[in-house]
Amino acid sequence: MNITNLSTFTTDVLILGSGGAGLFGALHAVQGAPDLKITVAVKGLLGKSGCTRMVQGGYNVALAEGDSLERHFMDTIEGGKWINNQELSWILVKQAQVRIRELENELGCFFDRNPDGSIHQKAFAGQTFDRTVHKGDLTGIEIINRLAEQVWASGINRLEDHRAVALIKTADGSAISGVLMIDMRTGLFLFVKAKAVLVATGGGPTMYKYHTPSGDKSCDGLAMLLHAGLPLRDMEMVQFHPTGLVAGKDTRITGTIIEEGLRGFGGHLLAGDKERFMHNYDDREERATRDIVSRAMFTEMRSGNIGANGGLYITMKHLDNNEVRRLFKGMVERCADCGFDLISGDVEVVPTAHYMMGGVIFNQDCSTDIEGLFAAGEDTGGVHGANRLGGNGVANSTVFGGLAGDTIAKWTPYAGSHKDPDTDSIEAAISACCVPLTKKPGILEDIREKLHETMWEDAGIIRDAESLARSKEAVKTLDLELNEIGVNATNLAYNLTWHDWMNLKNLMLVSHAVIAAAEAREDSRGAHFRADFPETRHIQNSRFTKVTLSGSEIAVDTEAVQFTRVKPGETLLEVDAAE
Amino acid sequence: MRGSHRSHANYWAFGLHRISGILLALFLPIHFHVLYLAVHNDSVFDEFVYWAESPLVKVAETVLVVLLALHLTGGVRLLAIEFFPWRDWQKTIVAVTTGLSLATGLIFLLNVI
Amino acid sequence: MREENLIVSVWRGDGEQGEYVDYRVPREESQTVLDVVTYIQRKIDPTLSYRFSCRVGMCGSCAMTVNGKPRWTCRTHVSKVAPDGKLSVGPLRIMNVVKDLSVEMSDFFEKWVRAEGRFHPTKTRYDDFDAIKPADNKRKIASAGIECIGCGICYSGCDVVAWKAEYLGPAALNRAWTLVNDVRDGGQIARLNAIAGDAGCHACHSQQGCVENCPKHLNPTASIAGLKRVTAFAALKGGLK
Amino acid sequence: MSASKIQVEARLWLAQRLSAFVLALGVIIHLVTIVYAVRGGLSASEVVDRVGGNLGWSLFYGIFVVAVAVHAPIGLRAILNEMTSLTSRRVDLLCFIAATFLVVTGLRTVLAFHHLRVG
Ligand SMILES: Cc1cc2nc3c(=O)[nH]c(=O)nc-3n(C[C@H](O)[C@H](O)[C@H](O)COP(=O)(O)OP(=O)(O)OC[C@H]3O[C@@H](n4cnc5c(N)ncnc54)[C@H](O)[C@@H]3O)c2cc1C
Ligand code: HEM
Ligand code: SF4
Ligand code: F3S
Ligand code: FES
Repeated sequence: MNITNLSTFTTDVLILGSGGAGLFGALHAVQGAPDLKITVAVKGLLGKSGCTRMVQGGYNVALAEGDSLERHFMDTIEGGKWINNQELSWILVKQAQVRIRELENELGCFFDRNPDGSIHQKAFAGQTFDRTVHKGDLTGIEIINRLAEQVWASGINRLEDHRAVALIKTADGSAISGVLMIDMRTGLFLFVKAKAVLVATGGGPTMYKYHTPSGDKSCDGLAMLLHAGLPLRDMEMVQFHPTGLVAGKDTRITGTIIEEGLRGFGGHLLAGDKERFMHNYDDREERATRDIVSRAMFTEMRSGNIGANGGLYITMKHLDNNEVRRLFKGMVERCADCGFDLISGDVEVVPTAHYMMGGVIFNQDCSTDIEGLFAAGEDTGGVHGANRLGGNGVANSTVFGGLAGDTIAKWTPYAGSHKDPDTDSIEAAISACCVPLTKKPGILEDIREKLHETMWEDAGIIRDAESLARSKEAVKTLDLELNEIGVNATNLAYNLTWHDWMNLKNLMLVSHAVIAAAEAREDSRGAHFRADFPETRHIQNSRFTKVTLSGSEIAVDTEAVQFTRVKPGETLLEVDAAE
Repeated sequence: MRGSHRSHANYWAFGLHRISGILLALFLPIHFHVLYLAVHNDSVFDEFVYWAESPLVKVAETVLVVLLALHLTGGVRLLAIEFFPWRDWQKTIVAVTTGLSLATGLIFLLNVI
Repeated sequence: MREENLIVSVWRGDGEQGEYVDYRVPREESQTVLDVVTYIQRKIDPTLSYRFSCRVGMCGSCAMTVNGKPRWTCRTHVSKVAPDGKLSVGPLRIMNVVKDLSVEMSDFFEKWVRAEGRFHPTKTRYDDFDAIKPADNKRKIASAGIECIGCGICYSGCDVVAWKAEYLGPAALNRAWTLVNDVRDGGQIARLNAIAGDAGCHACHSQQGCVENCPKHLNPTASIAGLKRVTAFAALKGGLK
Repeated sequence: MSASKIQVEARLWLAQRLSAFVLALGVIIHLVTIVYAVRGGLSASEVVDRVGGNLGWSLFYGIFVVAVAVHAPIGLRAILNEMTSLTSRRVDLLCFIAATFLVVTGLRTVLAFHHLRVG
């Protein structure tokens, strides 16, 4: 590829991704600096891709009487097993109070109310207070629709069906110059030159056999950030949701979520022999926390006591059918559309990879170590520590997306002129993408399945030194195999298979990061469970992992957590008599 | 299960309403004109009525009555959608309006024969 | 699992040129139309293009014309639409085709904006929430139409949209109606002006393809009827610009 | 000052619906009477006997004619705009002509009937 005829698009601000983080970033940037030219680039259609849209449960925020910032904060830190960056967690809980009102009052979200008209907040696992604001069980649709409408109307430029492939720095490597992209509709490369770039592509652990995130998510942002030389923290922390649907590998429905509320309501988990098993693992049985239930299920599956498609079952049939139908209407319909009977049948389920707590290390104003490069949302690490509370995910993306927009609006007007890119890295990035185009076309299925299998078996819910070493080797081999598989290059316009190839490439890199971080953490905490180190160790001296890419090698390091607001064993809450 | 975005009762009802509307709009001026002539000249009118005795014309007339009835009932259905609270039994309404229109045609036919 | 094949005709080409091509896809127990399309791309012809994202009926990206009707493919079970084992899959009508089954939706969303399908705030992030009772009539009306996923199925199934390029269409108008009933909104007059007239609600002939096909069981026909009344009476009083 | 386009469109829509309400009543009465009238054959003198010179019937049909002249052309206008490539100005002109034609032929007939007995 000759980069002299590479087309260029120039903008002041480039935002990658249109989830909660990307869209809030764009809106706040426009509000703070209306004269800037702002562009949102997204791998699918604006507002229609990504996971924020898929949020069901809702949005955590301390609003009600009796709840407090301190309480929300302590729940977040305790859920995160003390490795959170406490300053970031504090910003999360504090700004969530502003952001939720912005969503309702300025963007027009219409959250559910109590009969007296006040805002309704429901219970979500792992929290000491009912603080989850929601719109039925489709909160994400409400949030993203309202955000997207405002963005469409605000004159922000859209580059839809545009995939970011590399963050391009200046020749001296100190600042961002722009982003290399592929216009998916034509298959042509495009260099988007920008003073400020916000990475908000939303992580997404789709390297696991069973996963919940949307199809466009393949850790692109994390891979690009690694390539740009930035460190990722807490990458071993991958959250699994206990109940994902499973119906075989040939259906896309496999992995998608069956609501947690079903277990809360009294749903039973059954093993392959249709017997309950949770009592063997936890006194709370099916109502134990996500990580415990997931681990129990995984153990049960390993013992071979499995159903038709290799999973276990959830059943509601012993409960009041009408109530189940009324309370879980959406779930019942979704199952029915896909051929499952949630009311009187047994629906096959597995734990499913849901969220990455890990991500790029970033500052409180969402800047990073590269001048002009900002990050927010699921691509970032530190806010949630070792485990994310249900309801803190969308709070994270909207809070920090907005803050990133504020920072960018203040920073960009004084950033001087656009900086020239390092053309060598553009060329290198282009050739990396084009690797498969000159090779003999093949089928990617095998490699994808092997990657899924390896990560699931050896670097998933339960790991140990041996399994991690195995997965490391396996991923390395698969990566080499992938390099040899070609893609039919006769027409690169909307060539999904080419993008699948690049998705796999990024997933391999980030899988390496997960494995390396998991090897480095020799204790069990939150979402990370080492069979060879089942205890949580050294809480008082907690450290977090840091993965970097040097050349083509992943390096891992750890760093001490700063307990800037509260130390393990202490609390910010007034210790009151009750409870 | 093949079909198109049009294969549902309410679309057919729309189609019928449109066709009946057009035909009525074409017929009405003729109707006015014939009546006008008749006032000035009884014989013209009787001639016309005589001509109208032919079975073919009877059938045509019946069709016209059905069209009018269809457009009437369909129109009332539309007005109900637009001006009254929504009812969930739209397809039933379409069936009832069509039935009523055909019945009107039948009564007319029985009368003229 | 049954040892049967589905015969699937898939549109290959862009908006102007192309043809339906037949593929044989093994029939599976749990199989959606999206799965069939995916199977073809992954295992038979890797050059097939289509759009999807969430795969569970939340994003509205995967709508296609299935056996003649617009549908969300990720939640359309094959057994429901192809009991005879035959399936035809094309892009949504009316929208511009990017390639094969994927379409461009910018007209659809531009009309959404043109219909003032967005909230005009009267308060800020530093004010408290409005107390709105769930039992309030207007709140109920707004709630009834709010869960639109923007899939464009209604739009693609409406002949008025096909006949009148400038018609705003059912989804945009449905959204406008939820806002007309949103007591917090401060942009009502502009909105009524935006949605009245022959490119707006008054162009709708209650064909009801929208209600018929909306996968979310929303009712744009009823929403548009509401808009017609409100705007016509506003026009009568000279309330429109 | 002339009203804006959307103002006109919205009012036309309303005019068509209001005239439809009137026609609905009118057509029901008309249908009942014709079904009743055609019983045992129809002749000019019968019609004239019934309708001619009767102020009530004349008013009724007068209103009917006006309502039709409002209703039908607005309906045709939509159809022509949607299904033909005529410019909207042409369509408006055609429909205006149609409306005038309907009023003229219709009222002429009603008046003729009215004057039969009176005159
Ligand atoms: C099924 C499900 C349910 C959930 N429920 C909840 C819940 O109830 N409560 C909660 O708090 N959290 C929940 N979460 C988590 C929550 O969705 C995420 O934490 C959050 O939405 C992430 O937001 P984001 O903006 O960072 O990323 P996303 O919303 O995922 O957006 C990422 C965007 O980046 C784009 N993108 C990706 N790669 C590229 C590229 N290479 N180039 C250009 N664009 C790219 C994508 O297309 C997308 O637009 C749920 C997640 C899932 C999957
Ligand atoms: C019986 C009483 C009548 C009622 C209740 C009635 C009602 C309606 C309504 C509600 C419409 C609007 C349809 C739409 O645009 O969605 C309509 C359209 C129409 N009407 Fe009538 N109408 C009546 C009589 C007539 C008569 C007598 C004529 C002919 C002279 C006529 C001709 C038309 C035409 C041409 C249309 C346009 C159809 C279309 O847009 O598809 N109507 N009518
Ligand atoms: S109204 Fe229904 S069919 Fe139309 S875009 Fe919304 S969800 Fe889709
Ligand atoms: S299909 Fe179209 S005509 Fe009206 S009722 Fe729905 S918008
Ligand atoms: S893929 Fe999201 S609705 Fe079908």
